[in-house]
Amino acid sequence: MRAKIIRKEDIAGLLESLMEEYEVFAPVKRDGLVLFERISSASEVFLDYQNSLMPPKQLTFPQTETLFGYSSAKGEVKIEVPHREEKPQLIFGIRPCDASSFVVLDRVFDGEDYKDTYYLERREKTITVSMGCVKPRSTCFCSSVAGGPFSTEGSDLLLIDIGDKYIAQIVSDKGAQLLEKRRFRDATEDELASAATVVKAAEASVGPGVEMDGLKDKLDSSFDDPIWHQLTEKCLSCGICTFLCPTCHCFDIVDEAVDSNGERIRIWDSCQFPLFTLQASGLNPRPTVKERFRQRMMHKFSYFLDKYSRVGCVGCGRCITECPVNLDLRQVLNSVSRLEGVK
Amino acid sequence: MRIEKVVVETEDNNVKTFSLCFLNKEDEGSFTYTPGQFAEVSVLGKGEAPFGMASSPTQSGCLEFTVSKAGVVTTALHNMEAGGIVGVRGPLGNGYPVEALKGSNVVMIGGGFGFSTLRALTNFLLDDANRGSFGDVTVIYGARSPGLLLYKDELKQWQERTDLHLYLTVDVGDQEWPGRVGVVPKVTKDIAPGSENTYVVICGPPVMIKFTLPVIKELGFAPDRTLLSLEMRMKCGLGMCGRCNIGARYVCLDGPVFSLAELNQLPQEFWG
Amino acid sequence: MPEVSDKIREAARSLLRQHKVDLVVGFERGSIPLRSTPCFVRREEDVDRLIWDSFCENNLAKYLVKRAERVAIVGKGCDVRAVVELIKENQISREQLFIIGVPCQGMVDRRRVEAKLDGREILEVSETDGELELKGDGFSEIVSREEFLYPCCKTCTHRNPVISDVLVADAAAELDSDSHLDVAEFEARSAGERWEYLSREFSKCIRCYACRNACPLCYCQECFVDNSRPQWVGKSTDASDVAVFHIMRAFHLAGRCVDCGACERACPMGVDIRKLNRKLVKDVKARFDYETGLSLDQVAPLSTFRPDDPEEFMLDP
Amino acid sequence: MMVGSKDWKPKILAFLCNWCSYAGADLAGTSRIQYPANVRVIRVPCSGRLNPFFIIAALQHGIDGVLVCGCHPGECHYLSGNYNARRKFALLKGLLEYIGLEEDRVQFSWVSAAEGVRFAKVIAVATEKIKALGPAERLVKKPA
Repeated sequence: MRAKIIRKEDIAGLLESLMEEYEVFAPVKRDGLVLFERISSASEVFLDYQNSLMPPKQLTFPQTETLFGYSSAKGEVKIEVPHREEKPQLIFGIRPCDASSFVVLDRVFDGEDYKDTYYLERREKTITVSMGCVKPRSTCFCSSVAGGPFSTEGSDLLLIDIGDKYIAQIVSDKGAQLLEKRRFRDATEDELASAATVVKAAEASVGPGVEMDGLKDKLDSSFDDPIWHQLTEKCLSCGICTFLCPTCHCFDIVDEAVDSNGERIRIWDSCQFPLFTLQASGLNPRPTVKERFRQRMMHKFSYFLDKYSRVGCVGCGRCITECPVNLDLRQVLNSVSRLEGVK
Repeated sequence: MRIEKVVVETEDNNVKTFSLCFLNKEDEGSFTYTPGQFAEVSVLGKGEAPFGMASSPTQSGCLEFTVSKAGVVTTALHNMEAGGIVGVRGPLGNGYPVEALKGSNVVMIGGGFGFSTLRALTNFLLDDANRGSFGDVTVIYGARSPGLLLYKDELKQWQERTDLHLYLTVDVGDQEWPGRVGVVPKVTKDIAPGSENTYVVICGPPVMIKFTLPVIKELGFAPDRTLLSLEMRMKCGLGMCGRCNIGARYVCLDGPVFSLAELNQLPQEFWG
Repeated sequence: MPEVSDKIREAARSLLRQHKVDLVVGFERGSIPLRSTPCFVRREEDVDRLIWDSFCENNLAKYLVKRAERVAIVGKGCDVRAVVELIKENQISREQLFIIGVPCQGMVDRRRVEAKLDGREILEVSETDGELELKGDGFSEIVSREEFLYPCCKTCTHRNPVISDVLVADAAAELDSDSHLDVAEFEARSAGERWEYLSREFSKCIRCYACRNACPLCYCQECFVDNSRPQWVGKSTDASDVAVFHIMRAFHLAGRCVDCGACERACPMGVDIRKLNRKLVKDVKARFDYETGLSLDQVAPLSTFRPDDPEEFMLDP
Repeated sequence: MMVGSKDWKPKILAFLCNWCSYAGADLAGTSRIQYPANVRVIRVPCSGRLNPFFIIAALQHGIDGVLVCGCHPGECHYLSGNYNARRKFALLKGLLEYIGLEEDRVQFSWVSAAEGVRFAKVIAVATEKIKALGPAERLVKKPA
């Protein structure tokens, strides 16, 4: 492992210097909520957190995004694609689950057939300095979904807190370049050993989460099982689980215009909303919470595997902690896993 | 693209066919498509919506879209006239597998305005350059009433052709209607097209498909030779926005045309 | 509150055994600390899942709308007030409904409890006589239940269900009246300050519609935000559209809101949603002498009028 | 245009009940009574028909002031439309002010078919008040 040492008292200085080069986004506590925001001073950063309320997904996939503007006069139509900022962005303190969510989103937006340039341009100019989780939450289940509290997937640098200093593990070339310019010393064998201890302890503390063995087969074969009604009956069909999810990427495209002048925008949408699949004819293939919640589970834990050979969930647990009716995805999936009589 | 012509197809005024011409000639050259593919047509200020191409690529020049007035975009389109400008994003989707159909007989079963892409396929098969590559061509097409049949002039021409078996039917006839009366599944059963070396291609409202499939099965059509063109609410058309999937397959990307064999492998989630 | 849980189970068991209802809607233990969760019991053997504690925060009236079954609801004061309105609005009939009324001692605001612990995660909670014991990795703390009640529970004037078929606890002490001091205080600020405050609140909104969907009285088949013809409000996070969503959501609840706080509890972003609702609750009471969800006979204030309704707000040059 | 600019004229939208206020406006016109010309009129069947969204939509789209006029109490063509409207308006006006919209952006008044003079006066007073506020800012939807 290639790693450098950053003393905690040097973090502020590092951030200040990074801000000259990048738009730096970091966890900030505002009105009691921890959210990723653009910082203008290192003092704004709040690192004593388990995870942010919202993932920093909006930095590559904003909730509202103008695809193009248009105007029309005398049969002449003008289309204008918005100009985007050139400055690269750095996400500091992102959790490993959220960092790996970018890899999940890449699968969707960097498709074989089509590429989403709006997403990819932002993604390209994003660098992630993630903060491993010494104390995972009881609702975290990253280890179930091929991640872990110190997983490096999607990170350029991974920070491991070993007390008074961080081990900065170099994950990518981007990460290496970032440290190269700033003179940090290499980690010693001893320091690497204490990092390994921290990592091991954290990994052991992640809850059992979701039983993944055979889950996909069970999901595929239980599509019409009445259990889906029982499991989802309390669902309110709101969009919290999808909007706070780092990997949910479904969107809607709408026009905001007065007459023929305006813009076409893309906004987050949620498979939990009835309107999501409602056809103009009035037909809705997913008319109730049962179909919609099942779709969300199937999408992440079956369809995603079929299409992209990986699970579409990173185990951050936000949908568990923030669900207004405590509809716990782990319970839902484990109930399906334990179904008997289904192949 | 510029709207060249608008044809009112049905007596209730609810379905119109729009002929669209490219504003740039080079776009016309690069827009190559197969019957059964679709495109997102956009009306500035209102949004975009997906429609199957009703024209065949063998007819050069304009693209045709047959649009039933149902939502925001379709209503806006219906309010437009020749000379209006609309956006077209496409072609999207897989379209009918015309290469695979070569050498086989083709039975097309359509209902309502879902007939539009079958019309494209029919014109494709009947094209002088193509007709020899396919066996018997049969079209069974039904509408709720005679006034709701689309492409009436073209249907007349087709009736006169000897290289096409055309069966028209309506759910409810009137005094002037000389043809069959009965819903598509029943008429299909009566006609009983042979299934040997034959593909059947179905496009229409979900309820028609639902009741036609058992008939098709009875007639001996193999699931991999039974092709359906499906409809779902779509936005991006690129397999990203996440709403038109049936199982892991996206109607916009992997469809809209699926064989029954493929659909049998997927969750039964498309009838609503 | 184990004895309340027992009584709820007893009532539910007898209702299901005697086939008086097909379904009991109540609460069961949640999957994480500080949470209880809605629970649907259709078989006698599942009755023991039902519980009652300080975390039964959801308004279960939500689950009654247009239900065909005969149903029993475990209802605290605010749930039952919502039920009263739903009956009046023909969303459920009194005849198919059995109300297991729970005099309520107020529900605990899980977010404020969490905030108090400043990042230390609570792994276990136990509840005894007005106190909560919070345990986590290397700590254990006792806090007063009363101190952490939801704001709406602190101003609640109807902790006791206004109608019920059985009550499972002794009557709870009631506040005399809700004086809406918070609203009066806000009204006293300048228009600019009010706008600034609410703009900031609305800016947190992510339009997940949890507030709408958690609300027992938000049951429109198609909500105004989903209408496309006409499209009343844009769907993006544009400041004006978000404000309009909140204004109209609140207005649509004028005279219908029972101030149960379900909207605010559901909101993940901490938007001060009740700021608007409570203004309307106050005005409806002051202008039309109507308090929502108290009586099955009183006509909803916007479905009726008095010729001498005050009109001081009108321009009369 | 800048606030306070002498040339600035407020855009005012008036929803007039078909049976009384619209006829009142008509009378003002045929009687050649002078009143400010900043008002665009939308005729509605009854003040009770007015969906609060009409008012909100107007404000969102940059209208500087909205005026709603209906029949005097007791004179509604549909007997009680205006009474019901009055309750709705009372709450709506209160709510809009509460969120921080200026008090005079949205106004209501009764004008009968015989009150051409009153109609002109209502328009004049409403216009004056809205003018004093300057162009609408709050709640106006700005292009992204």
